[in-house]
Amino acid sequence: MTALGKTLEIRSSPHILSGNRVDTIMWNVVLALLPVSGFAVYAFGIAAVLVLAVAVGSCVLTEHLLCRVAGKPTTVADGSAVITGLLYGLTLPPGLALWMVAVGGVVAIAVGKALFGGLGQNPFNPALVARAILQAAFPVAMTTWAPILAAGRFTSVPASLLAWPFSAPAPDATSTATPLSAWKFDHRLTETPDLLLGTTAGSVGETCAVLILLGGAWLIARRMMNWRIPAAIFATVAALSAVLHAFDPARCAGPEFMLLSGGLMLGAVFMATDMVGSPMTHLGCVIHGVVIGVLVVVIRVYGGMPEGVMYAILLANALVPHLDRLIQPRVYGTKGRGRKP
Amino acid sequence: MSGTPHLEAPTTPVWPMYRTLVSVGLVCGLLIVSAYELTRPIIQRNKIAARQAAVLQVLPGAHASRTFRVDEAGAVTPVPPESEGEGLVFAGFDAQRRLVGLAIEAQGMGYQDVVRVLYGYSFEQQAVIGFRVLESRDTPGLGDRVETDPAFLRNFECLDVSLGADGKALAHPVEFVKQGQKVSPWQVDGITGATITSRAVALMIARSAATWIPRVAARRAEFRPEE
Amino acid sequence: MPLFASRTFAHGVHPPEAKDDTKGLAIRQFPFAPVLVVPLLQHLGKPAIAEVAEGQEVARGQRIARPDGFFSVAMHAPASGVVRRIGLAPAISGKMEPAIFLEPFPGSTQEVLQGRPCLAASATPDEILAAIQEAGVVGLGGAAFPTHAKLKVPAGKQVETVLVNGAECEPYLTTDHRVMLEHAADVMAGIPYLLKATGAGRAIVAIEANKPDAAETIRAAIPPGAPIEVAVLPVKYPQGAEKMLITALTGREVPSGGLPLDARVLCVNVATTAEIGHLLPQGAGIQERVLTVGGPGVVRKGNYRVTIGTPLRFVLETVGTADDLTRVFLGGPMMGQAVSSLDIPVTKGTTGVIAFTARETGFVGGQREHPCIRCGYCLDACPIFLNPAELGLLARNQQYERMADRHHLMDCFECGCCTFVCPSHIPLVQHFRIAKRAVRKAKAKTP
Amino acid sequence: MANDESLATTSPTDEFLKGLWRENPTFVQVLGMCPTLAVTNSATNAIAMGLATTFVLVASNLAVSSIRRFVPKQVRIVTFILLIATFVTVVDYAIQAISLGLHKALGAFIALIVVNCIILGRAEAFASKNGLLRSALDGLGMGVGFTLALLALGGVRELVGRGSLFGVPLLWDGYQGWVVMILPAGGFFTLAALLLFVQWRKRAAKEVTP
Amino acid sequence: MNESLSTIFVNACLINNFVLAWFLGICPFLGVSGKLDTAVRMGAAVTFVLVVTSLSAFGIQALLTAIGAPYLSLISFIAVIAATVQLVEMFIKKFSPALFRALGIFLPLISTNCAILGLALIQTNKGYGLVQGLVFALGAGAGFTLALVLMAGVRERLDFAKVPDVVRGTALTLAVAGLLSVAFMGFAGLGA
Repeated sequence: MTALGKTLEIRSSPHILSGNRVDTIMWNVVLALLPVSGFAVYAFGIAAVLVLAVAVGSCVLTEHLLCRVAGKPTTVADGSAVITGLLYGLTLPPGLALWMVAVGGVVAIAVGKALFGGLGQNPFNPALVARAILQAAFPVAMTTWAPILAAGRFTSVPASLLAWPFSAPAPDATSTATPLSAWKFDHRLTETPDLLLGTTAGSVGETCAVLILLGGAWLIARRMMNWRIPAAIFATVAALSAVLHAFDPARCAGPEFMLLSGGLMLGAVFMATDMVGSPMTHLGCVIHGVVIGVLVVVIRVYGGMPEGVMYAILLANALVPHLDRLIQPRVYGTKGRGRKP
Repeated sequence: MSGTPHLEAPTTPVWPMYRTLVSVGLVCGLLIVSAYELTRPIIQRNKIAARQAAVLQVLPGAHASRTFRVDEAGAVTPVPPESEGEGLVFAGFDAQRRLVGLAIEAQGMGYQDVVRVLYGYSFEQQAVIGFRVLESRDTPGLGDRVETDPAFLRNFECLDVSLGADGKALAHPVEFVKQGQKVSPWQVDGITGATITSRAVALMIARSAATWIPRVAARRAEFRPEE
Repeated sequence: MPLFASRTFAHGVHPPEAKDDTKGLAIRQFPFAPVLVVPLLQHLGKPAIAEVAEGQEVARGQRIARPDGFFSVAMHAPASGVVRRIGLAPAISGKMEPAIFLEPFPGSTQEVLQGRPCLAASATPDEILAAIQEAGVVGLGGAAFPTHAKLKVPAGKQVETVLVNGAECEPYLTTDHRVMLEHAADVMAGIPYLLKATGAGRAIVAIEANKPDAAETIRAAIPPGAPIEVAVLPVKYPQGAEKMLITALTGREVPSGGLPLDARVLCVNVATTAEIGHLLPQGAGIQERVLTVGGPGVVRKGNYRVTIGTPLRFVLETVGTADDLTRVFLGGPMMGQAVSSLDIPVTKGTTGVIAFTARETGFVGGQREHPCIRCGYCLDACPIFLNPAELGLLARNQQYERMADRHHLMDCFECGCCTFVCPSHIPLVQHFRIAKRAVRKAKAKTP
Repeated sequence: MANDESLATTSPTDEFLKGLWRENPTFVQVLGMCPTLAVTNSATNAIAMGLATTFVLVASNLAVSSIRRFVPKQVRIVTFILLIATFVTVVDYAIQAISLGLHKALGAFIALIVVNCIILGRAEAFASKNGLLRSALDGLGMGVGFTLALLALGGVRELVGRGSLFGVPLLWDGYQGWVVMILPAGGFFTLAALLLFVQWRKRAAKEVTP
Repeated sequence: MNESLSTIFVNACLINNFVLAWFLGICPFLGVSGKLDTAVRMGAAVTFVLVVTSLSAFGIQALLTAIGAPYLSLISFIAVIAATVQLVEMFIKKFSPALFRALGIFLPLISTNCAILGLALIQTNKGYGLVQGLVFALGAGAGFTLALVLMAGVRERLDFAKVPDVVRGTALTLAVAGLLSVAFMGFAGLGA
């Protein structure tokens, strides 16, 4: 009976685990993003491949190097850097200079995440932090949109993509308008089927609503996403834009356009639901979604910019600590919601 | 604010406090007034020079300028060059003391804050012939392209603001279109990448021209150079 | 899995049941160990007072320790033999605690010395309570709370229903299942004592849907006209927790800091009920209990009737273990306590002895702990709707007071659901235990 | 230094030097953040603001030091503020006379020198207890330290943001400026980065000489 | 100036937020944004003082224009603001000792707060009238409070985060302020 002579492990109960794992969740999100990424490659060709590769590469490399600097084991394997990189890449214009993409990748991990202590500690969504800073740093490049399904997309890339590091990209003659800017500045409405299928100009991965929803459905089915957030966003945007559209059709487009255009789908399904940056309670998630929805509509309709999803989510991120603080589950055997006084 | 005022508080008599405050106040007042009087003429001169430079810039060919005030009814009165307030227009004259046109200020909400611009109006061509940004806090590198973008500035070399048949309104209101889509002389071509600010500028000129041009167009003769 | 009833509680988790290995195995009698170690404290409350001297010979069933006050129960000799020593022995708490070391006579039989019977039909409630205390009965579901103390309804309170808890939601454990199958008559004999002692009008035997045979057996055993029902509940952990069971069956919640009595119900484990039904009519005391010996580390898994005081080493040696045994715990894997020493004896509260090998523990212990990613899984798992994520964060920063004051730390009953679902493998329950201990200590200091 | 009543045993040069690094008002004491962040979007603005502040610092330190024996405790702060406001008004007019453009670029922040904590802080903590020379040197040191800090910020922001320094293009033709650096957010980020650098240096120094 | 009141409010509150775009009131912003309840109280105190300042600045400016002494504006603003804060302090001390204990430490901070003087100067520069000035002050106060409250939430959360030691402190707070500033850029153009 040698087995019984051994020292036994002492560990607090429970002695079994569900098998939920951080890295499993993360890689599932990556998986859910694959159809969208695939469509991006189909729609924008080599340019999309390069942008996504540089985005993911720079994020992963930064994560690895920062772990090294801090003297900690690398956390690349948990997949969160890959998600950040992929999401960040999907929000970029397809013709963005690659050096800018790389700069943003470094910013995403260094400023968006490592600064606050790494995974789980960051108050803002790192991918959006990077995108917002890039938008502020290179406003022209970030609002220049290469056309979708261009003829030579599998043989050549936009010249702007290959600008020398830290040099201004050559102005792109073939740039087009996104559905949102076409509406805002030219009052031109894009057809709904185009929006659904993603055959419009826009960021690398934001155009195809159907595939984004597919990815979201996969995650919801696997219980790796809180469906209340996108649902609340969609409901709020639809309701608010329906009302505004009824009152002032010249200013606010109808709900179907507001829902399907721009980054709303990608943002609502994949960014607003980022576990780290969203509330933990169900009611909190609903409020989170409503806040984002309201901000999106307000910025799009009344603001200077055609698109506001990114800012809406970042602002909502800043509100999350308060939602988590104010909204607590009602504890069994007590009356009413919230904390004890 | 100081750490331990109460300890010696009862012992200080009131008189030294008044004495100190009054004397310091006097010295301060003296300093301020003398600085003000010393710098006022220089500042005044600088302001007038800056204004003049702007006027001459938006009115190509002008050599001198004179400030007028135009009231709502259209009455024109010459005012000193340092005047401030509503209703100012600046007439520009060439070397032969002939009227080149009027410089008019317009303002409106830009991307970040209020943008103020000055534009030149030529009676002869019935057009806007020059344009310049006076004040803008819009995004550097993006919003400030309305000051530097040659294609955009070309819009204002000859922007049609001719009056309609009744002389009470513009024949065609100034319109904003996206870059490269300008077809009529009264349209302003925007800047891709700086659509918001360029549109704001176009709109503020459109609004200003619609009020001001009909008001001053018929009173060309009243804008006379200084004697 | 057929849904027999939709009545259940909110949240909770679905761990793998792992009951198939033992649920079909009938209860078998376990041999006597060479030395039995009978701790004087096998229950919540005050230790019993030893009534025997070293060297004294005792007969099986003879009382060897008397209760010290109301929150204490009697102990009976688990075997006929000689008291070798009264001294300290390793206990589950990790400390050394007083125990009676009993050496059974070789060839000692399973015969039991009997005392004065107590019959449900004729005894008064107080007599029943006294008999239960005298029989040394405590909660056999694991908590080991003195049953007579639980059944004592304070003046002004009222009990409508007694819930007989046969849910047995912990994975691996099949003792209650077997007791219900093999000793349904004892359960039925026990229930009248409970009803009479508490003045309740009816009893419900609650059984999870994964034990349909037990439900059938119990239902068939109900005497005609008896106010007893069987309720089949969906399979979900922790269905067998008192509060969850009450909510599932009555829709009422036990107030925070209150007792089930406040919801006008009482919960008694089914094995405890069977034990009462078995012991009281004979006037005997507890000498043994049924427990599941199982887990991947055990060769001859099964449900055994084991003498109280049998050291774990003897239990495991008898059933045989795998070579790479790494962890042994008493009770189920969700709430069971890992033991550091195999010299610890089986006590009245031991529901099972489960042994894990390197494979299982590697999966649990070898996982790297990640930072909390605020996924909220734990909030969805916690059956009493706490915020384990927030509590965990506070615990890591030693904000124990805030945990108790603002986040109801003391309501946590350590069911383990939060740790079970945590994708970051944060040992939340462990944090909470430490925090609760700190809070209790601080409270004791400031009266 | 006959009239020096300070308990300090430091030399007058040290009074000047301490403001540059050891007690740098921006990086070490983290004071006067509003102008530090607001006017550093170009090196020219930064240096103009720095010089204006230095002037006010020296002048107010001198004035406070010279009247320190006559001012009753109760009205001390009021007197100091009056004096500072006076010097700021003078600077305001001076800058307007020198360059209207600069005045416009600095905006309300020249007038806001009044509420810069550094100035009142030095007047209260140093000049009201020390002689003329030491007070002047202290003001100068703090002022130069502040100017250097502003210059560091303004320099970095202008160089990265526009590729130029003092309006002179320094980087290659076609350099892509990072507009964010000139925006308010860039001020926060640059100062954060510089503070981080300072903290890291201090820590490294501590590790070398424990 | 023909800005509408709503434009003025939105502008002062969101687009040109006093703290995040104009850097006015950075010291209290960095100093008291660590805890939510102090942040809220500070925001309320500042908003109140801003409103009072706006009113008095309007009065002073009218008076100085009448007597033709514009050069005294800065010095009179300072004097009046200091007096206002004193008054507020006395008022609070008298009527709510609890509030005084909570806010008392902030009040001297407020008097040397650029946000207060800045409001007076900007309001005068822009030539706002009485009502416009009031709306401006309310917008600025609301914006200040909003920035402070958002900051406090993030900082309270970061208190328990595994922030690297080198970063902890002012640098981290500034970085978060930078991110908030970037997020607030989303409001650009709202006033138009």
